[in-house]
Amino acid sequence: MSVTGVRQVSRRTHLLTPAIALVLAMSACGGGGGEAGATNSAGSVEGKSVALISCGDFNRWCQVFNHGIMDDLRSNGADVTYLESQFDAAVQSQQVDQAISQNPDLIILYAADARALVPAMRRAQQRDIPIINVVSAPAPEGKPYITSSVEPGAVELGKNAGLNLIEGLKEAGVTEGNVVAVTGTAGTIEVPLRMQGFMSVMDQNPQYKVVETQDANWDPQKAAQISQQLFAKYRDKGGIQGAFGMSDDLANAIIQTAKQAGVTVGAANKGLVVVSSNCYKVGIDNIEAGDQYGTSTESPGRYSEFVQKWVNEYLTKGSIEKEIIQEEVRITRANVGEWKDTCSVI
Amino acid sequence: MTTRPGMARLARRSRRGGLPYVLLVVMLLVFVVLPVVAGQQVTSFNYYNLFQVFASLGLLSVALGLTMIAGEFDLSVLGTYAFAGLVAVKLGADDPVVGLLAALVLAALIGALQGALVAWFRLPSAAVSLGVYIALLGLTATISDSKTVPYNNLNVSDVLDRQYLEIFSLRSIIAILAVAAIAVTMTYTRFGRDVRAIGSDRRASLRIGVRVDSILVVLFVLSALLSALGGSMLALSLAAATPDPGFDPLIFALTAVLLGGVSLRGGTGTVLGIAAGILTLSLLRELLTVLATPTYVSSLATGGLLLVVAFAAAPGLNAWWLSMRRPTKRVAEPPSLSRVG
Amino acid sequence: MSSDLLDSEISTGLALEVRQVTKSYGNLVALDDVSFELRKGEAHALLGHNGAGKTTLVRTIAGQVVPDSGAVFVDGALVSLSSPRDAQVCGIAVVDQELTLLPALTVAENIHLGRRDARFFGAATDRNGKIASLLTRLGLAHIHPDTLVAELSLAERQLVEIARALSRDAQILLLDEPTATLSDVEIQRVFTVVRDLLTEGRSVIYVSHRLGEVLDLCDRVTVLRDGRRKATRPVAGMDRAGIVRLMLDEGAVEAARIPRREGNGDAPSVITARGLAAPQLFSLVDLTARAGEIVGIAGQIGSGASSVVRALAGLVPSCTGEVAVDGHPGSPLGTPIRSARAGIAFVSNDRKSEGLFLDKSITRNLVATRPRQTCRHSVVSAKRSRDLGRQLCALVGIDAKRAEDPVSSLSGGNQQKVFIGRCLEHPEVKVLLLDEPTRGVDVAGRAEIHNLVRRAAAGGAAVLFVSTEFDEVLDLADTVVTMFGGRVVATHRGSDIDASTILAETTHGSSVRGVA
Amino acid sequence: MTAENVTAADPDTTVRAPVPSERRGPSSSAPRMLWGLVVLVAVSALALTTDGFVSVANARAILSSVSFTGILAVGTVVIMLSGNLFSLSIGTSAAVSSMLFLYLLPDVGFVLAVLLTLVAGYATFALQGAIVGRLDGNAIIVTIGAGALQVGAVTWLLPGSVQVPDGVDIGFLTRSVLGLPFPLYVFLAVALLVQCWLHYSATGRQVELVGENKAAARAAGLPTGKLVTVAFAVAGLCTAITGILLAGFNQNANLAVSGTFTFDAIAAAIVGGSSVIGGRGSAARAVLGAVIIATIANMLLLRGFGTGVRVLVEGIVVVLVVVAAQRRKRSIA
Repeated sequence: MSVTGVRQVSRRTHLLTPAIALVLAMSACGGGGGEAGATNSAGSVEGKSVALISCGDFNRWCQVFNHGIMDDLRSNGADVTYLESQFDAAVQSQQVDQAISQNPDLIILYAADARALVPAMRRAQQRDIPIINVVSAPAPEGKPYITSSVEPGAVELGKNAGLNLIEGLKEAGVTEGNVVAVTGTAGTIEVPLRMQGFMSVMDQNPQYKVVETQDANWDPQKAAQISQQLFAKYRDKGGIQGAFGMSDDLANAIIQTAKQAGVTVGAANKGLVVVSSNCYKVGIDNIEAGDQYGTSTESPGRYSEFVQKWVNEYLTKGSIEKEIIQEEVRITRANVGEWKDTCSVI
Repeated sequence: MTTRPGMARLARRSRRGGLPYVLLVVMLLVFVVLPVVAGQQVTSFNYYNLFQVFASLGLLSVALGLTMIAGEFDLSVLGTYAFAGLVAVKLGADDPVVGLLAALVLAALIGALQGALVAWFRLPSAAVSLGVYIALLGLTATISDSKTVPYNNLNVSDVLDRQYLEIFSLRSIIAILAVAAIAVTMTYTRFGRDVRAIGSDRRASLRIGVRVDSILVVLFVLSALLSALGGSMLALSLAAATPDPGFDPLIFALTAVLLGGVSLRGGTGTVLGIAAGILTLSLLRELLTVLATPTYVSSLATGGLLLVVAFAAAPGLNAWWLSMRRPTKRVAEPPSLSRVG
Repeated sequence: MSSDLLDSEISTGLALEVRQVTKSYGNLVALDDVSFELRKGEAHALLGHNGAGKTTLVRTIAGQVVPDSGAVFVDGALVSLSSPRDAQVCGIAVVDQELTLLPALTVAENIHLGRRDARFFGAATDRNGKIASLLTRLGLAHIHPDTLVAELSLAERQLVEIARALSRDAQILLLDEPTATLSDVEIQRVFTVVRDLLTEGRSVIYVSHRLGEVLDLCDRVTVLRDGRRKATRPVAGMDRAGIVRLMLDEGAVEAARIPRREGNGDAPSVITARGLAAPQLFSLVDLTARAGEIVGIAGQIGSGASSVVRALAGLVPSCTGEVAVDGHPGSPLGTPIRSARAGIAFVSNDRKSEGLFLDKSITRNLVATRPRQTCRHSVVSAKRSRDLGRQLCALVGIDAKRAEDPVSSLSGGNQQKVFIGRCLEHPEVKVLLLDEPTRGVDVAGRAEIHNLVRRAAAGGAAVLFVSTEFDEVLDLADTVVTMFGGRVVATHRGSDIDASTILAETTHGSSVRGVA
Repeated sequence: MTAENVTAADPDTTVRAPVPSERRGPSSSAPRMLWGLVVLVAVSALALTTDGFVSVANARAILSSVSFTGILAVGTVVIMLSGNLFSLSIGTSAAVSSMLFLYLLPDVGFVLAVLLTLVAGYATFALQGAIVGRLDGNAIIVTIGAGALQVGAVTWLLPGSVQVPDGVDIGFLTRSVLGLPFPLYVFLAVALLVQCWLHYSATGRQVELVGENKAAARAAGLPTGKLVTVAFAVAGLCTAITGILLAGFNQNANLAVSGTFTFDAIAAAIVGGSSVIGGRGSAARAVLGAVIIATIANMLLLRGFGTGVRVLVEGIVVVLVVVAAQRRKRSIA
């Protein structure tokens, strides 16, 4: 099932002219790709070739994000090669090599594993092919090899969760208490960043103690099992007053199991305060229902537009900042209406 | 007529199990022709890529195929693949060769342990190896703390993956040599012959005097070594060891092995056939890449291939077909008896 | 492994000596204090029908069975044959009764397989042409050593099996039914090669049911009966009848038999088969059995008899022809389900792998095919099962208190009774097929099983059974059908049966082709 | 795939030595249950020394966490019982069922969506069972292939993630009833039903026979193909039920929810003490196995071990149980 698909976004009508030109150009290069540098000429997006290496359509988040970028580039006349994979670093490494062999003007890379892609990024840099890193922050070792990194505000997402949690706890009338964090895959780059943001807020509010941080691997079932057991564990130790589920799925798992365990949920009910740090429909529903206190704005659509903007900027101007981070907004019951549409795609 | 030249031998062999090679040639033709028709470009890079896949998933496939030839099914190769990568990166920090050797040694131990369990306790290998696979994933996650472990010497990656002769790399050359060595062992040595004998009919082999138990242990060791070689070279090449490779590599390996003409019941199939199967499957995936098909096509193709092979190789297919052909004038079937059967 | 102490006591003229070997399986004594001597340069026939202990003795010598007591000497030295490899070390090469060739390997590989002295490299090739010349001598010049065994015919495979044993350069050659699937010409070729070995001073143990071959090839003959050595005689001066007399119980030869029922000629024919044929197994087989009739099909291994009942049970999908059960005509049954629906029950010759559910209770085994009898409103009733299980236990003569014990806790004979008991008192069974109903069963058990079979017939079922033991056929059958080489030789009804006719027909196919 | 118990002796003439009958209980399944109990006791001993383990709340937490894996383990046991190892795509199929259910929900309503999902699960598995049972196809390859096909088809035909439609409340699928979550009741009900089916229906009892000795079942005229098909189909029903409950729990569905279900379910089925090679097993043992694994995981969590250690221990327990089960078998033979 390992998926290595390239999707040529150009419709068949578009195929003929630019594609044949590209084919001719590439056959002239003989596939070696090393000798001819990328055409970095500034100007328009029109006619530029871009390789998008990202997670595949099997994942709804990726689907929205990727297709947003491709549709935009295509409408501006660029030629996009779409290389999908299912979070498989080995496949992605080959896809980068594949892209290099076609000598594109730009590679947009969402690395499944930032560290495992470092050698591939280095090979791209050696051929002067620019890479814009997206979604997850680059590994420190990889930073020298990328042109720019356009990221969601991972630290801010965590910070927002912390702020929401403190606000919620105060609203619930909790003066001091236990907080647990159920996270995504700890091995990835962005999870520690979000935790860093979260902890920076929590550290300033020592009356609320983060007693457990557990890795649920972004898996709601794991989150459910963990939280069930944590509720049991802390039942006689003052209970759990606040919980941070890193994604809305994880937060939902916590809410469901809390209800099953007979724990009151919702700040308004003076119950458990649950917060999250992205932007799924289930989170919005839970906020509206009063079960979840808040979340943040990590929406694939919004972030896709952000990336589009900077990719276009790069393709037209030839350079952008080395690190561009999206501003993230807190979502709570107060402003949930504004974000409902943005956050309902998943 | 007694001693024939090698080529003639090869010809005889391939005539017997020629399907994998035919498939490969057909696939190669399709791979050359179809993209041109569709207005796409196949470059030498695509062939380089083919062998890069061979160096990781290919070795894993041969590892899986070896035990299947002997009639066993070893799920744990996938665990060894991940574990060896971690060991190579962790212990090879100063010298990649040390890391590689450490990975191979540990893998050999795991293989020996598992082979001993399967052979001497007569355990069903699918179940044992499932347990070992889960345990290895856990061990890998524990050692790495579920995090990707980086390997700081990027030059190793460069050396391993630098292109030679346009389409090869050091990594793929090592893999090809390893597979060639195994192929020679399986074709021309007593060991290889005994492995096929065991897979073909274990009871008869025992009666004739084949040392079934020790051969199984050695075989599991070899299988573990191959998957460890693939996994550790991949980790060095990526300059990182990922704790969980997912289940996809095993699906690739299984499909490649079956395309390579290895029977599900054991006893048949050759390493060369498996190699052909690997290349065929890699070509197919590369073709789908070049033709820009959506991801699900790859899933559908793999699933379809597996089911077709499972169907075509099913031992009961012939009997079923024969019984389907004449359901006509069935023998007396009083309605009252229908529940018996 | 060898002991020099005993050297002096042993006559040096013996290639192999088996001394006072005893082996029993549970209650069944397979070998009872049996001794056997093989001289150098001698071809020694080992005779006796199934159950006589022949197979166990052969397996003891081949290192496949370790006896309970007794000793084996090879070339005067005491040896321990605890594995096939040990036998090889002692210079014993075996052609097994069952084919042990591996179809997925080439001829050369098969011949080398298991050799202790095989080199690590080049183990699969015919380095100095030895194999090719051996094949040529056996009339297989057309077969290249690199051919896959899967591509060979049954007879060719048998010859390769023999070639393997010959290639071992062994001092003692143990040939167990090597010719069951061979034609006369092929047999003569094998004999030529074997005679060459004999003149080189090597020895051959020859096991066969074909007395003509024994007379033709062998110097001496040892006959086993009921696990004991009956006699060892030189072949010279003996004729076939003499050997038959040795093999048969004197009583059986003289007093003919128990009065046989003539078979009710008016009873309706329950099962009729016409023109049954299956490639490589049998052809042109016609059979019929009436209600209450017991038909015995006599035939040696390879005669196709066993395959015929398997075909009727639906286990030979490639079978063609016509079968009618209860007067309903149709094609052969094709699948066991169809056979079962038609009212045919089958008792296989292999109760372990094709018969019983060994881990399950005796009751579960007895009621396995009786959902209608054990269900109430399509729910399995524990009480009904239990009652039925007890009732059937009583019927087959097993203590009803053990009804819930696993069937694996029973002796072989009792297991066989459970197997047959599954088909008894079964309202839906009209035809009972049995393949070697008393294999591996002791004498007492045999009689009980025969009674069960008679009881099934008395209950109105048509019974067809296959046996390679003519004693059993004579004891049990109302009608005897003899088979040889995949064809029916003759059908004998009622009193028109005698032992020597059956022996002749099943060992030579006298009315099919000439005696070898 | 199974290492055949090869002996040089001829199976026809080798007669099993009689085993004294007093060593056996009235039911031959007793020793295995005993083995399960031994494990349980050993685990309990460790558990008693774990801080916070012995509490009603923790027991409830363990029970609450077994439902999904448990139902899949029941399905896996049925497949194992029929002598066909296990499905290596049961988790994927559960995720696919979950997506299908939510996809159908807005158009056809709850009841019909449940029914259609059950039918789809039944049919998908029955098809695999037919290839395995009627043609003797290899279960591992068939199930992996079917899994890949399902992933492909779902990615192709359905959106990557399916939401609970607005205005539809399926929250009751996950609510607490009398202090325990609804899925737990479903799990126990499924286990009970399957147990009854295996024990009180002619078909269920015959599935067990096929699993123990397919050749014998075939020769006896049992419809082996149909029985294996039905066994797979029952597993398909279990999978579909899991999918529906998952949809209720997650309030959305995508392929990623399959998580580690496949291996967890197989591990639970094996650890429960059902025979991997068929013929012996029950839904009750699946419950036992799921609870044992959840208990171990819980204990390790309370003792502060990470996910890796939990998985490692799970794997080791699986190997130990497989070895122990086989040793016991050999000692009888």
